Amino acid sequence: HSQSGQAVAEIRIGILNTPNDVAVARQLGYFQAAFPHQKLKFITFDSGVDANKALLSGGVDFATMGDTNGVVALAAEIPVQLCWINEICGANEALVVRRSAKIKRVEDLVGRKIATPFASTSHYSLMSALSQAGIRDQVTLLDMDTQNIVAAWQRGNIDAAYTWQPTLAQLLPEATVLCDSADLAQQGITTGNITLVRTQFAQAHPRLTQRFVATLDQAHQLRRRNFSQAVSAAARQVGISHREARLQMQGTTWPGASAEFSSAYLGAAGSSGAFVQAMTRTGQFMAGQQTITTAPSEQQFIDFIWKGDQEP
Amino acid sequence: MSKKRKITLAVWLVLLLLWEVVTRLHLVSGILFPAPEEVLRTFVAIWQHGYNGIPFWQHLGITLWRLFSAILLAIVTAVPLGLASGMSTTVNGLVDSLVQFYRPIPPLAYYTLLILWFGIGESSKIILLYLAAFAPIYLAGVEGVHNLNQDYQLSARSLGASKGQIFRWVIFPGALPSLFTGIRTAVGVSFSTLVAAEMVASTSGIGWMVIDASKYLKSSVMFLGILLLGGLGLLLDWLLQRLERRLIFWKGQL
Amino acid sequence: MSKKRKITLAVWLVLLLLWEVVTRLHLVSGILFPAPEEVLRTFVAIWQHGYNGIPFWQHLGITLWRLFSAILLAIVTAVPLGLASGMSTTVNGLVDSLVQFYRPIPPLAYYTLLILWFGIGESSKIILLYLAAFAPIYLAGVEGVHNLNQDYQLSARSLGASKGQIFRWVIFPGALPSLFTGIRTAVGVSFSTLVAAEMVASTSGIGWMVIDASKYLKSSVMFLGILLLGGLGLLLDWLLQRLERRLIFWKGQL
Amino acid sequence: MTALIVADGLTVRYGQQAPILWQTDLTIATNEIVALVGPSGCGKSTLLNAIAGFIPYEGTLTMAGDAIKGPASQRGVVFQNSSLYPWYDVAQNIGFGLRAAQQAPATVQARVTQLLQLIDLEGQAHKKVFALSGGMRQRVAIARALAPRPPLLLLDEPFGALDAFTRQKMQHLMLSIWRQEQVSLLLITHDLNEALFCGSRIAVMTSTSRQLIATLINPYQGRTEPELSGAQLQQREQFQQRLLTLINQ
Amino acid sequence: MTALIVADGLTVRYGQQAPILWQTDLTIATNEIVALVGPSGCGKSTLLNAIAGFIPYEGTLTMAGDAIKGPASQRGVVFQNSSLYPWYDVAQNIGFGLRAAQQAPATVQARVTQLLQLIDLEGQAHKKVFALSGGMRQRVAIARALAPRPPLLLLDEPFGALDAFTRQKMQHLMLSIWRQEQVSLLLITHDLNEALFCGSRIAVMTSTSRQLIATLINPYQGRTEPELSGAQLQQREQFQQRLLTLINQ
Ligand SMILES: Nc1ncnc2c1ncn2[C@@H]1O[C@H](COP(=O)(O)OP(=O)(O)OP(=O)(O)O)[C@@H](O)[C@H]1O
Ligand SMILES: Nc1ncnc2c1ncn2[C@@H]1O[C@H](COP(=O)(O)OP(=O)(O)OP(=O)(O)O)[C@@H](O)[C@H]1O
Ligand SMILES: [Mg+2]
Ligand SMILES: [Mg+2]
Repeated sequence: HSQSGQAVAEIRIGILNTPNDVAVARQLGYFQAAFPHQKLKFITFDSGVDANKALLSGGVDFATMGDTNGVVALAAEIPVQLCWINEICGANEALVVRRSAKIKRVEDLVGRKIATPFASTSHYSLMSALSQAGIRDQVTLLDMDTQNIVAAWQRGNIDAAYTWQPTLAQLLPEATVLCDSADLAQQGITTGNITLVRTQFAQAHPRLTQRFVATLDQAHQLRRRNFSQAVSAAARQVGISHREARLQMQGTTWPGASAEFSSAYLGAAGSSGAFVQAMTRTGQFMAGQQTITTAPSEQQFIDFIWKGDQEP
Repeated sequence: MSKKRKITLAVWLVLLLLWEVVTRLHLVSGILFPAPEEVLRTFVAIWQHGYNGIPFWQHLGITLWRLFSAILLAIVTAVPLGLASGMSTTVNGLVDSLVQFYRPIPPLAYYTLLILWFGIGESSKIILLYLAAFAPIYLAGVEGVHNLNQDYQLSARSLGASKGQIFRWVIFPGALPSLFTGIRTAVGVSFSTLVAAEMVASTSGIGWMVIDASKYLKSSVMFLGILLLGGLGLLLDWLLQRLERRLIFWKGQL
Repeated sequence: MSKKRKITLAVWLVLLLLWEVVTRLHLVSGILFPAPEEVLRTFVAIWQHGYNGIPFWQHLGITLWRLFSAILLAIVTAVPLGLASGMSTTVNGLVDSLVQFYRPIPPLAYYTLLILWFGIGESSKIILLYLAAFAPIYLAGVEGVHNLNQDYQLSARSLGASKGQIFRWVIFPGALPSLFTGIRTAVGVSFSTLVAAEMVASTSGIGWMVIDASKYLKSSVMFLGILLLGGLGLLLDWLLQRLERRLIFWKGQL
Repeated sequence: MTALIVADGLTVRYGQQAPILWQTDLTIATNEIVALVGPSGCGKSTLLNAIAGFIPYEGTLTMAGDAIKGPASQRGVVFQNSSLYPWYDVAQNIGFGLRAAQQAPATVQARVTQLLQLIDLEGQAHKKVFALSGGMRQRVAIARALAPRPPLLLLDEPFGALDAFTRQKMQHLMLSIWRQEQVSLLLITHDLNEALFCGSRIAVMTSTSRQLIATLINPYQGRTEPELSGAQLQQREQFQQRLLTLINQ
Repeated sequence: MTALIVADGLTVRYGQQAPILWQTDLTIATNEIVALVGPSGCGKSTLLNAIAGFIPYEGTLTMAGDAIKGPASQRGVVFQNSSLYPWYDVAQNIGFGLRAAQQAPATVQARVTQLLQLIDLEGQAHKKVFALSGGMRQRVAIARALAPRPPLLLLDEPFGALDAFTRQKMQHLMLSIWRQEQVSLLLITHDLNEALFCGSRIAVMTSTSRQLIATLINPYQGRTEPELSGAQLQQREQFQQRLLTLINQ
């Protein structure tokens, strides 16, 4: 086993500024403990779009992003691998509709204006929900970032939106939830945030990559042990209230390492997992929408998963 | 062909060649830096089949419409206001600090407010472009007046010209060379605000095309959009320069 | 206090009052449009405790550092190039179309390429700001030369001045008023590119603060950032104008 | 004779500098020509600019009883460096004041044509002003000031760039206009002969006086040398010598 | 006497217009003063500008055998509208050509001081040029052209804005410089007396000739009226009349 890990002076990690496992691990000093010999540099990205560019330019070694952006990365042949699922989206991302519109089902959205941040997990979830309802071409989709969704909502310019917390909380007083990502996940349309590692880095420093994954797993374990403590840590790290952090974290699932590297998610030892299959479907769907040029095959997705340093 | 044109042509040919060579030899990643022929292929495809289900001409048309209405609006308002602000202390006191204040604020920072006030339709996009174009023209107006030799105004007053007449017959033509520079800057600035303006709640326009493509790392579409915007800007600037040469025959004679 | 200052002050007081009234009467949503006192409270809090664990001064400092190095770099390169391009057909043929081409391209469109080539560190941010600042100064240089009365150059050549001397002793001072306008425009433009520049892979800077706050709907932080950027721009412009009045004593005498 | 312009204890300075004019007095009566002579840099243009309303002053300075507060159409001015509008052609420059007074286009046209003839530029109505020779420009500037028939004309070396022949013609033209119309003139000139031919009175400044040191009634106005007898010529010569001595004090 | 400037079949036009000068010839010998006279707008400045290298021409135009291709330091020019640099003060304007020739600061300083004295502006070295009177500006422009001692000086009505006394002084100054140094001059003037006093030869143009119609050797150069006898004065008068007739043909 390579001990070249010691030669790495700095590890650059692209993060999302949300209350997730990375935030917990940072706040509680897990990273420092795991990487005493390395300088850790955390770089915040607003979206997976920017994170992908940074990975491509070699500006970061790890980056967290929505799995849809992971599909884009694979389709664009960026030399990266999926090494971790940070969280599975659930109630924290939802399709909401203005209460006054008196709409109860997705099918009734025909002719309405719906906003969502394009290229996000919400975007994919929304498209899937609309396709299932068979009204994909009968609504107007608008590409907006979260705060502009709030502004447009307040002006009454949009009738519905698929977005995440904390934006969701701003809309909910006047809105009803039509479906959320947990509902969709039950139908196999799973979305989540994932961490990609540069292939070159993972190959050169398998031990460091392994340790990185283990560090995040610590956060997952903490959440299972003591949810409240994980919430406070994340809240403090991100700079939001405990209440807000709790709301957001309650909406997500943190699988933990043992589950992730099993058939439930990423699969083990070259076999395919459920999450990988979901991503494959995502790829096919996106290719169908022409947002990516060709859909990667399931084998490509299997190869996309970092196999790790899996001996005990 | 003039010497200048020959040199310009040579520069672009060299650049094209360089681009071709760099991509042929795979000196940079093909993911973000597509080969010229790939961009051309994308262009033909988009020309024929449109992008995101909307024909190419519609993308171009909506973008140009947004741009031109914003620039026109900016010219119509910023020229008189800039000149008035250059002439009168009162107007200057009223307007100048406001313009100088909003001018440096990034459009991306206040776009949310525009949406709140003007909705997500065309108006907020056009207003954003308008605000970007307004400032350079206004500034050029003020400077045009200040740089104008005092004697022109003095002799006009001696000839009995009223304030309005001085404005139209002396200040305006005297500041025209400066205003033209301002308008050219404004066209550039509003072009370069285009992506920001079309980033929100759009599904059409060249700027939106670039943003959408960049989200999915479709670099050839992105490059095509960049080249289109640059080319359009170049064309517009060239037209403005021609117009200027026609109109301002006294340039360099002040 | 001069008449102009009094008017300016009155305008701002009225605006402040209006803001207060509008928020007091809840005429607009408080989520996106905070009251003045709330913004003030946020300011005090950020001043004392920083934002996102970074002291306020560091946010301000990094932003100013990025801005100033970009603007300085732009001045140092665009002034000579613009003047040269105004003087010489060869330089014009080489440079002009390139500048006119990249000028209208939105920074957001080519930021991706900059990240690819220069990484996500400071350099790509500064280069983005630099490119935004370069064009207006360059353009002002070209125009400054073209607007300058021919006789100045002719008499300089009659006095035996070499090209370099004409450049330094005639063209440069003659174009200075125009260059100053260009620099003022450039400062505005690079300010307004700040959010775009600090949008990617930052964790500090006023522009980033605005973007980050907007993600989490912290509207008072957003407003604070907007006011800071506007105020900073205003201050910088005022300083530039003072400098100009000092330096260019012959303004309006050409 | 009523006083049109009255300067009483007039002091003029540029910025914070020592005053260029110091407590000087001057009256210009209705329908007279005051020729102002003095060495270069003594303050002639400064005085004229003050009367024109171009620069601030201290003391009393009135036209027809009203304090002069700025440029006005009653006071036509020909600058030392004529500032014609380069964006207008010759005819448009001459017609400027008429258009400002909102006269009918036909009236403007007629007057401009008449003036073009007077200044010998008939065929050049549509020339660009920066394509004119120095002397042509000066003539256009004179025509522009004359066009709206102001009651007072302030001329700062208006014939400086003209050849002897054209100059003489313009001098005669000026006198004939002055005789026909109710107009007063202040004429700065560096040519004593011109002052003697044109001025009703001659006002004199010196390099250091910062005031008018004398205003002399001129008995030779409008009289060319051939018109004068030998004795008169000698007297004129003496008068001119006296002026010269005054100027160069 | 060797020819310094030779114009042979010189044609000058602005843009596509009819030529202003048509197939005209002129020589300026080393160390002579050619005074050029003619009515306003006849093309005097155009000829001078062509020799200065400011405007393109057809035909032959050489200085010391070399074709004139543009402005050069061998040909000092005083414009009709002096274009002093407003960003430089009086002394810096005068020293411009010396600094261009990279002379030592002390040399520049000395020459500037000397010239300031010659043009009667000793105390005004650090004045801004736009704070000068018209006549002062003209003197600075003359000093600026003189400073680098060019072998040929082209002067376009250099004394037009000067009072009689200063003008005389400048004329004498010019002649004394011409006598001391190996310098040729082309002097445009609208004043026949000036032409007679200064010119070695007098060149004449008319309104319509588009050429020099005559160049006459001037026997009265450098001679003031008091120096001349009665008979000589009469001859001079006749010569002047002949010139006038030529000019106004
Ligand atoms: N704008 C100005 N600022 C400062 N000083 C000035 C300004 N204009 C003129 N002066 C000074 O005022 C004095 C008188 O100038 P003025 O132009 O009145 O002279 P002038 O009698 O008209 O001379 P000339 O016959 O040469 O035109 C000069 O010493 C000049 O330097
Ligand atoms: N830049 C120009 N473009 C076109 N025509 C011009 C230009 N400059 C001068 N002209 C024309 O050329 C002719 C001669 O002008 P020039 O300046 O040589 O006359 P001049 O003899 O110097 O007269 P003056 O004694 O009045 O200065 C005039 O008819 C004038 O209109
Ligand atoms: Mg004067
Ligand atoms: Mg001339």
